[in-house]
Amino acid sequence: MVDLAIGLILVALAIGALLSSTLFGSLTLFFAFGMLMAVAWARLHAPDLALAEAAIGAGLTGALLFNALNKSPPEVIKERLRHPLSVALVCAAILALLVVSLLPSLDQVSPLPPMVGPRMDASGVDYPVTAVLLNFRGWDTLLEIAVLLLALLGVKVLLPTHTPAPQPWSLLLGWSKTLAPVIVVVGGYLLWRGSRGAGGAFQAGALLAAGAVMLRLNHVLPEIRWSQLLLRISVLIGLATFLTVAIATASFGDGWLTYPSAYSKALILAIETTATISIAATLTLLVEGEGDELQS
Amino acid sequence: MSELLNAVSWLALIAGVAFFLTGALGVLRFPDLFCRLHAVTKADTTGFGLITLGLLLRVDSWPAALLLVLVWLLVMGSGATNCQLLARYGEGGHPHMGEHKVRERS
Amino acid sequence: MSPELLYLVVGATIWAVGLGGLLLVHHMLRRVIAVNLMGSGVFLVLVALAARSSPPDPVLQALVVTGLVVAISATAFAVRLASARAQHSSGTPEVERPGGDES
Amino acid sequence: MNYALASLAIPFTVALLTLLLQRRSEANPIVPAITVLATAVSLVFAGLALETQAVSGAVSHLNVGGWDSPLAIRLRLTPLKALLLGFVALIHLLTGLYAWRAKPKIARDYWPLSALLHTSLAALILSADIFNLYVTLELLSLSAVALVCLSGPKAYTPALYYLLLSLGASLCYLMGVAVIYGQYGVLDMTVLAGIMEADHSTRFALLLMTAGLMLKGALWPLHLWLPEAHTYAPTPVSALLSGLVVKGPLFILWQLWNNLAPEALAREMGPLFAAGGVVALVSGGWSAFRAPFIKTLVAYSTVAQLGYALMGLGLLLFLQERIYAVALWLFVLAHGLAKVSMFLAAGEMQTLLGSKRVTAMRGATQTIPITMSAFAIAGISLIGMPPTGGFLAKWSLLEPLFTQANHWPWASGVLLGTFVSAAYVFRAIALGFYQAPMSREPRHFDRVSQWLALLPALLVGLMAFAGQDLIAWMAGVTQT
Repeated sequence: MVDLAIGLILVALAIGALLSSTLFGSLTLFFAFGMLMAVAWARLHAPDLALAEAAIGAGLTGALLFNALNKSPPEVIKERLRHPLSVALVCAAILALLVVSLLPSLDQVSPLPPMVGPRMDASGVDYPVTAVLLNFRGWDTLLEIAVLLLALLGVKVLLPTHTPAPQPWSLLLGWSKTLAPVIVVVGGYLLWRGSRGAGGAFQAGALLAAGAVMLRLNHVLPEIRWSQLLLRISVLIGLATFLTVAIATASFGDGWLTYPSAYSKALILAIETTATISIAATLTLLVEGEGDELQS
Repeated sequence: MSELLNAVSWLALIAGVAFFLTGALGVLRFPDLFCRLHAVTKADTTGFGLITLGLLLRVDSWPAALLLVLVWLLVMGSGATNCQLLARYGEGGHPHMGEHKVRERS
Repeated sequence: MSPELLYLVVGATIWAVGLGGLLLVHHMLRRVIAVNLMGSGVFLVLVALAARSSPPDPVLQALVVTGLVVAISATAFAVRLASARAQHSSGTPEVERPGGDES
Repeated sequence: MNYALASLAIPFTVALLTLLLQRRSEANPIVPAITVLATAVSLVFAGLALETQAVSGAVSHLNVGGWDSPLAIRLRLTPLKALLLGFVALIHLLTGLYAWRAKPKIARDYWPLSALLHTSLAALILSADIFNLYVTLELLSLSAVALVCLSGPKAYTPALYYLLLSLGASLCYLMGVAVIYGQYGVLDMTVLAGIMEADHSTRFALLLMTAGLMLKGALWPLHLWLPEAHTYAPTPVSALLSGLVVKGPLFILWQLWNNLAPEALAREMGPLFAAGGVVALVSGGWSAFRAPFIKTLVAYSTVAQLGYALMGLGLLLFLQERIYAVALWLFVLAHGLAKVSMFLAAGEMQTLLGSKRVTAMRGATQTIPITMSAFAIAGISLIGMPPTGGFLAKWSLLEPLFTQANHWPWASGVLLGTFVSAAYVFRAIALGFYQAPMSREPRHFDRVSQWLALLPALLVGLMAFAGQDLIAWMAGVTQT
């Protein structure tokens, strides 16, 4: 019953976010969609994803979109949607075909989950999702941190867009100052807990980025510029560590990304901590990077 | 003993949900920004407090209880700040807040 | 009506809504939202499939965490590009030129 | 396999290095030098990988992380993949050299981005895991969009369309992956190839993935984003985009339908691809013929020429004969080199003649002979005239069609395509032989960058001299 309610509200929010009359309305509906999505992940026994969705999907995407709303001119012309009926029919047909082709897979069972169990102790961590993320499918994660870096490089190329930053207000200043240490502690806890339970580099990085974005909005964050070596190192360190581990295991060890079993826990921890730092730095610059913080 | 606790926690949960409903009703019905903010913040915070109380009675381990209280404190703090922020910047400060929609010819 | 089936159908619906939105909607920020909705739809389908086995399939959950980070980086780039375009191109209204861009 | 991984890792590390390196002045050449050197070294490693693979003819696998097969991501190296790695490195080397010498100084951010583009292409070619291909596709399109944005605000609109459409396309592809994983529970291609049957959900999943890949590869019905993105991008970037970026999704499409899909589905899909190819040839050619600007002409010709690749793929699937695979991959190589040379020449013309319009090419043979010859040789190879690689590809596509009588519609489609591409190429080349308008001030042009634009065209010409044994060698390479 609860799932039915969540599902219906999710679909309603999705349609509302697209078709709502004002841009501000659609952004708010999309923000609510993100929050409810986190609840849906929790309902589907995916705590990792609920954390990630809440921090990334609802938090940072919301900040990004509302920030962009500031900069973009008000929606001037709202043309009637182009031949909406035909596109809607096509999508409905695709949806029907998709559901029909997805149905048989409900009673299939995938051979992969039983394979994860016995290999857990050799993977260096106790929580299966982190083991898959950083060990069994580590190549995906490496490329994915590269995707994050690429997005930052793309934003670096764009001309700076000046945002009318409102003057920070004493209450907000006070609140963000009290909240900052809590975020750092919770972020660290999430990172450490990654090897035993739900949590890990991405959730911790996203949380730290959210904290940094809040501090930067209140001009509390110290002046950061791309020309500072420290910022560049903190952005690149995650990918650089992962890549050096990959190259080292390929040349000295016994294969690309094959961690020697004695050091696998230490290696994974090193990779995860550096990845958290670089994810936090990259996401902060992505959401709030302006002018000389990005331009070299 | 646990029977009584169970009943009290159910009571608290139901009251909490009732408060949330009134808060939502307030947002829909009230005319301008300040009334709505008032409704949302007041009703939802008390509702949330009651729900946390209801859950506290059910939870069995101490760390979980402490976590719940921490969550409650954080939500209380952020709820109040957001309300003040919206009140301060919401009214005149923002062209996009929905009221100043540019005349759209559809 | 097992929860997996429900979330499978809901995920597919959100994906289709996002696809339709991407083709229909004009404003750039709404298109970014449409792409995000498509992403959330696919991830919902993946996690519904993961919930088939009793301890949920960790491989699929790892895939979706990877997908989420890819989605946030792509969305961030798209949103920043949209606002840079809005500010730096000579204030063209938010409706794209008649040249059309859909498939 | 280690050579291939080295050819992937070198541009990756150099990209990170150049990002870390903060240069004082705009002009100092450390970053371009390092990147071009890294591309050259990676080309050498790709050549070594090709040499070991082609000699042994074996297919070498590597399960990343040492775990056993369906769980781990598998990297697969076949002679064809080694050849493509070398091709990617060669094209990057040529465009890198040109970008280093090009007169309108290329932005500093070009170098790390082009190295990351090189890395994402190498990762895409090596991977044999359908979800890993999704991540490499994202990497590819993000770096391509970032490169397009290099040329300033005028490129933001096409770049944004390109980004949004390619994100939508990747998510269509990912939904296809979700359906396949739901059905078979495995992501590894080689394992999947064995257990896939031709039921309706597999067909729908493959169609979804094909739609996503066709949009990313700008194949005929879903190509509308390409002309603007390539026209507004800086010259070396449009060369990279046309020569390489659209070939990545094509490679996955080939793997999908050739190795993965069951025979019945592939045979069904063949005629659709072939018909789409013919329509792409004609419609792309027609818009190229009418294009007012040089770069738009070259961009539309990319859309047209991809029609050949689509036909090669369609006929390969429909008639199940190996020669069409040879035609497909010979075409990809010849088109890559010719297109890079044509785009570099077009860029040179724009800067030297001072105008974007095709009419400005009037009398180009007298004013800028080297660039004009680069444009002409590349054009000839696109049409498929004898002394070029393009002719080899077209000949290995046409020759089997001539032998069987009942394939006359496909043969006539190819000839129609040749006619249309001849029309739009000669329209531009003919202008070059007019009398150049008189101009008083002496024109001295930078010879080196013109020669660099000519270099890929000469390589395409050299391919022709290899002739028959190149086709035979390619037949061996595309075996798997």
